[in-house]
Amino acid sequence: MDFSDTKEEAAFRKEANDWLGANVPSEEELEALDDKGRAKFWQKKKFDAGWACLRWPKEFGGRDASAIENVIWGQEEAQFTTPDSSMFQIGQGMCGPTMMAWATEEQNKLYMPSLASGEEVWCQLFSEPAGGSDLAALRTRAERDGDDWIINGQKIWTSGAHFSDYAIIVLRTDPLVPKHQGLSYFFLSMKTPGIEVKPIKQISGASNFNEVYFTDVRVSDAQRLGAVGQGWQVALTTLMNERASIGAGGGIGFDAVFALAQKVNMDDRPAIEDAGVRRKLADWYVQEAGLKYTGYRTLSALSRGDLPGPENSIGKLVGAPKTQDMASFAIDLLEGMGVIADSELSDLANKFQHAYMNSPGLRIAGGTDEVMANIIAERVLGMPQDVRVDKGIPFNEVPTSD
Amino acid sequence: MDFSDTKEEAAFRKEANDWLGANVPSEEELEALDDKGRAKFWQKKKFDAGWACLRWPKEFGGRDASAIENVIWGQEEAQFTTPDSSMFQIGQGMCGPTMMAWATEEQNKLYMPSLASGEEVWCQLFSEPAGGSDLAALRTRAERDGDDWIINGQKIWTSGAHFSDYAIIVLRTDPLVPKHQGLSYFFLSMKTPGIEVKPIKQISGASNFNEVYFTDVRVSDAQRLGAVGQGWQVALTTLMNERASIGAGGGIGFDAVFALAQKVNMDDRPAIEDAGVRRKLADWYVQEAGLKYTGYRTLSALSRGDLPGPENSIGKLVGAPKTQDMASFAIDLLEGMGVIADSELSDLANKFQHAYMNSPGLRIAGGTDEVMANIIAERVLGMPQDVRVDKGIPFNEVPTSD
Amino acid sequence: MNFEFSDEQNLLREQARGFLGDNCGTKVVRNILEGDNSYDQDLWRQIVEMGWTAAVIPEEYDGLGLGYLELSVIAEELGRVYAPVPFSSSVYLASEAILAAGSDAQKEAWLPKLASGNTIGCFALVEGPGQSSEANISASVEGGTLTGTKLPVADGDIADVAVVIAKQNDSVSAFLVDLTASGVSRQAVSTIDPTRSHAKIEFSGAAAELLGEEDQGWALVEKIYDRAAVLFAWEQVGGADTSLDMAKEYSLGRFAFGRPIASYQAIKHKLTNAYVKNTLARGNCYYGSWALSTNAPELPVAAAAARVSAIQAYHFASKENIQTHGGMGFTWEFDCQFPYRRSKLLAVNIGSESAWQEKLISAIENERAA
Amino acid sequence: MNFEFSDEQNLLREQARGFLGDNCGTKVVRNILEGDNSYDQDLWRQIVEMGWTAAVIPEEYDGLGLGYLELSVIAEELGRVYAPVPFSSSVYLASEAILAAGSDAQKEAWLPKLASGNTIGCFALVEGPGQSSEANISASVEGGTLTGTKLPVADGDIADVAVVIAKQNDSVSAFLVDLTASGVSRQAVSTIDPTRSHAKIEFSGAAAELLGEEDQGWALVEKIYDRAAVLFAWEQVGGADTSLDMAKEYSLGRFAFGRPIASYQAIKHKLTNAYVKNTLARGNCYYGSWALSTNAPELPVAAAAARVSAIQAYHFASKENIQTHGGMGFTWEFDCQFPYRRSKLLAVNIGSESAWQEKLISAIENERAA
Repeated sequence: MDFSDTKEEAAFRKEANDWLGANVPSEEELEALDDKGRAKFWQKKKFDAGWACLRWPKEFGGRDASAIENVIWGQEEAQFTTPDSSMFQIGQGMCGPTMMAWATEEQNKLYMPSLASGEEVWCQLFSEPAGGSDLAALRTRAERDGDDWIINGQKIWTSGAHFSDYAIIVLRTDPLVPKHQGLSYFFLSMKTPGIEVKPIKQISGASNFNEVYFTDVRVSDAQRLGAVGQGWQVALTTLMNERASIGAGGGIGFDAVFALAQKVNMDDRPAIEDAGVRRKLADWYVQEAGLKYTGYRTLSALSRGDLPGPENSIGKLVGAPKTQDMASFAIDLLEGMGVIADSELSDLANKFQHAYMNSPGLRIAGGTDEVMANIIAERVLGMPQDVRVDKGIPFNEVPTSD
Repeated sequence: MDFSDTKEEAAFRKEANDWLGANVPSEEELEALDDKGRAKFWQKKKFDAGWACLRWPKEFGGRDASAIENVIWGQEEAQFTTPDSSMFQIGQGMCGPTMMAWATEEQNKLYMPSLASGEEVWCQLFSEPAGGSDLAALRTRAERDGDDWIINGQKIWTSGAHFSDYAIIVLRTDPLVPKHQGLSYFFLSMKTPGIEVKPIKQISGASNFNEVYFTDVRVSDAQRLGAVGQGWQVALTTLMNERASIGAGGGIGFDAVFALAQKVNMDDRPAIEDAGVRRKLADWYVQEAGLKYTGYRTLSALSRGDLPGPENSIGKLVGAPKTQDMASFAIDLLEGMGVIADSELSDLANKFQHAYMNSPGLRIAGGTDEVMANIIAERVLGMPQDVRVDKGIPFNEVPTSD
Repeated sequence: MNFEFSDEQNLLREQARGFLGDNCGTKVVRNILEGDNSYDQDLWRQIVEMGWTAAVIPEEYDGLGLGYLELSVIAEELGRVYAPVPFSSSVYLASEAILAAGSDAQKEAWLPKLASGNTIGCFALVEGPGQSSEANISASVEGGTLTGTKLPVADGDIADVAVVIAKQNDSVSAFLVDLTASGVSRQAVSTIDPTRSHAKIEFSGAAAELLGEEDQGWALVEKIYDRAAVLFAWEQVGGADTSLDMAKEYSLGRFAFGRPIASYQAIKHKLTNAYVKNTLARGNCYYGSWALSTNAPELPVAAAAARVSAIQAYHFASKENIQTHGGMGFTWEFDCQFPYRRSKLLAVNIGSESAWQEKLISAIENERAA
Repeated sequence: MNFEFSDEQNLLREQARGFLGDNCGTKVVRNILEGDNSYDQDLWRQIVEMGWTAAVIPEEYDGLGLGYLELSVIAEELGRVYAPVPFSSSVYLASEAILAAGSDAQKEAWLPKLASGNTIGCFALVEGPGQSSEANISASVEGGTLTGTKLPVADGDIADVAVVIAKQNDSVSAFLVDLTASGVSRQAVSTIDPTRSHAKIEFSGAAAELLGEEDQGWALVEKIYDRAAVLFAWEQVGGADTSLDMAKEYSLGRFAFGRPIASYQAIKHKLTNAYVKNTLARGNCYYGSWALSTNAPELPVAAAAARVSAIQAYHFASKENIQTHGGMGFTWEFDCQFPYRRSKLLAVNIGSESAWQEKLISAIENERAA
């Protein structure tokens, strides 16, 4: 048990760090650019030097790197102040791997390098209003028309739809067979006529997601991934990559609440001296530390060449409610001032309020607490699925609310 | 909103209190008797004066009293030190009401007075090893033989079976129809040949329950309650009375832990000065107070003549885990001494350890936490039952582990 | 034993619920959330016309002379719809403080106006982050004028008169300050729940009149907070019940895997948990109202128990209501945000859960030492 | 990055698990629960023969000179089967105290005997209810003899030698006391977990030899407790995993309403919760073992985090294991009682959850102040 790199890992780390030291863009280089422009500038620079999408094959714009090298690169990049690259996360983290698993080599050679370079951005069109946790209950139809398919319906919770160039999409091509059997999977240009994107405003005030409406949208059958009716299997490729990329949820942690407790008073003493506050902080600390060292164990597995399992789901399951609890408690520590949402009046309250309003979404997006608990029970502990009353029933006969 | 009795209630309370004051047995009267003898002596005395089973009809040994009069009697009796009557609880609380709802008038005239007087004790034979929360999955068979039925099988979790004279019992008379339809309900003498009672030792060391084995036990068809196949409906009468008589579970409460926290030290000060201890105590206090005042609301309903609803289930659902949590915490407050189970060495630890070892049973007996939560969700909130895969399936074709 | 509201009180509840159902739907609340108004003036006018602001003010001061059980009923119903009005500040805090500590002249001067709703009152204690205490009050009165800053003051931008807690001659006292007079500058501030207005008030030589005896300011805070805690708790229980109802209704209509999500144990047990917390909080509120309405010595314990359990119930119900709704729950368009915001606001107004847990145990210690 | 046990350590784990599976089944534990023996002497002899008592003792004192990662592996496996032996007292506490503070002569006198298992050690600190502290030690040494009562002392009736914390010249120091010599009277006491022996020891003029420097007794307690906390935590995580495994196996085989109870969300989410707690505790234990094995300055934080999370995990898993079993779970005949009893015993030996939460935050404050 030690935290040191192997010799090979250390050499790779040095190479990465050296390149970063010499190439991280300065504020002057970036100042004319907006956030998206900065992200694209930095991504292109990394791509040109072979530091984009490290795990991908070189022929598709990657580096053929190992999982642990990818982690090391991430650790090193995090040491520097670089433009926020989260706009590429879904495309490079989920769409790319699915394409590489299911598209033709020609298609991948055509589309993957510009995805890796950041020149083109991709999004994922899975969720639907009637679906929710029951993802496969999606209804958006694709009907065959010669060499094309005609799409009608609505997707929801699509991150980045408004600035994406391409999308992957799962569609119902046969409503007369059971749920999972009537789906097919495509990729398409977001510029295709008939696609309309509308942002969704969240209770936090931000709009991280969109609704996407399809009216007679035409997509070529050549852009189908997998066979007709095989859409669910293709979607599983995407989802496996989703779970790998979901974190514990941003927001606030032990350090922030600990620091706050040192600053504010409770009963005329710093709140950190209150035993009740200390107990709560201790519980949160052990959760965070437990997640951190569980993460180290995952890295050890990567370092050995193993793949991380579904036990990674605990990060989100623990982290999201913890963020909500800590935010709520921090607001309480501020007492009356906890309500102030004006950062000029209270620089203390603002970040906790943001976390308070943002955390309900963390507990839901990418799989609710309840779905994550099911996943762990079924895939880690090996417990059986709940009874499925929709099993084997033609999709159009499954009971719904409407 | 006031806590006073109505004029009628006050008069009744005075009558009860006067009688109790004049008739509660002295220690001298009781000293020759064992616990069971004391219980029977006191019950007979109450019965002779018309203070037994107050809500029952007079002709069956009761008083024809109202629900609120019954509560007032209980409150007044609790003011005095009287022999523990819990050995009659199941018989008088559950068996009697079921008999009076389903048996013939002759049978009730024959059996009920001696049940009310405590001369005869009854028990309830429902649960089985394979049943658990799924009570109706019971397997003990009764097969018709002329005017009799022959019983073979095993019951479990029977309180008081070893000192009972009679029992009520649900039996499977037809395994070829769906679960609830193949049951019939009987009463029988516990002295019937072929009945064997074995105590079950619990982890607390006590033996409050028994296993009861049936080998070719013969019961007359005249002792059937309800029609053949109607056993489940009869059982529901019993169970409705069970829920009304389940309390929050004995054991320790706020007062005990508060007192302990005043006695033991934490960080060289009384533990009660520790803010963390105070927060925990506050949470338990509000739970107990909330239950208490919810109980007052139920009494108000009784006083108005209404019946209490299933919302009473929250007493057990809240009380049992709270007892476990408080016991565990109290042992922690004692620190190293918390492990000592020798009352001569530590009068403090003993009751908390008893509660710690007893509380797992409180969370299970009479309906697990999970079953109570289902009951509230379904009967109070009106949410649907879970999917029943055994619905409509012949009992002998329902999947089981063996 | 009668631990229920009377028929008349239940009739009042029906009227209140009907009125608020007609006049304080979520559209009304949303208008305040999204618009520029600090509160709904139409709704306030109607509430005044119903006599709610006058409910517990004695008839000699043009009030209705009703009891605190009636006010509890009103509080629960206002909480149920998260009414965007300055009711709690004006009625539970300012009017109560004047009733409790005011001279005859002060009562005559202010109570009829507060009863009529022409004047809105507020309570100015907090001066920044952390727990307020007798020791950390900075605002001070000298020669009858007040200097200092109060932040935040609930409804401070709406109110005409404030009860201000400040120092004078090195001890803490309460003062009445006409907020429309000179020496007062105020600014509405944005909060986590924009449907209830809050302000920063700067006093620079504002005329301040002693309310109650000198050096009794902190005792008045504790007394008024104990009384207000019961009424806040009713608002919280009302909101918690709305949250549970919303979650239940949604779960019955939302299907996943071919059946309503209300049939899954994860949802059933979650909502049972909310039901249990709400029921326990309600039980404590009943006792709190009894203690409040009878001026019972048990009020400090009863109020703290009601407040602690109501904070916990509302927090749980409002957050798990969003969770039950899934993705739609955290959209701006849905109404789940209202109770979630309001639960947090009510949880820190007049002191947080930790502060009231501490008050509860201290009150129990006092009760048992007596 | 290598945050896993080595192949050799995993081999040791396999051997330990196989050995304990063969020799420490629940029948062995039940024999101690129901019989008159304080511990399983056969099992102890075999454990000694495997060299586990000698594991971390340096070779110069006839030990194996292995590291604390190896000892962590052994601790987890012993905890997994709730082994009824005085391992923790003799190895994590007594041997560690002598290793940390003993003079060369003391080490030579005791460590070979402790390594060989011929001598069993124990640690005598507690003197009654509540938190032990430097201020509330009453046992005292004067002129080389010890007077006072220690209650409870884990394995105090089994052990041959005790490390005793006592006062001398108004300060607290540690002492070595031969329990087989005169002036020692001891009595086994019944506890919540009879599978681990505890005693009351009365010292009346027993010969006591200073261990370490005078006035450094409390510092030694804190040092040894930090080290032992990691190993206790591993025992707890082992037991928590056993509890989860038992619950899972039972739920898969137990049918209700025509399907395994393992298919109900109430059970699935309960066991997921246990899995999450166990996994987090295990993560903290890894870090604790790293800090222990490298004498890292992070040990106080790492040990407290491991201890707190392991206490919580074992408590939850052992009680919900009973709950998952339903009625059978609380029968004497079933094995669910073993982890439930042991979890409580381990939770209060060497300091409770609250005490370690406090230690954790204090250690974090120290770390950040440095």
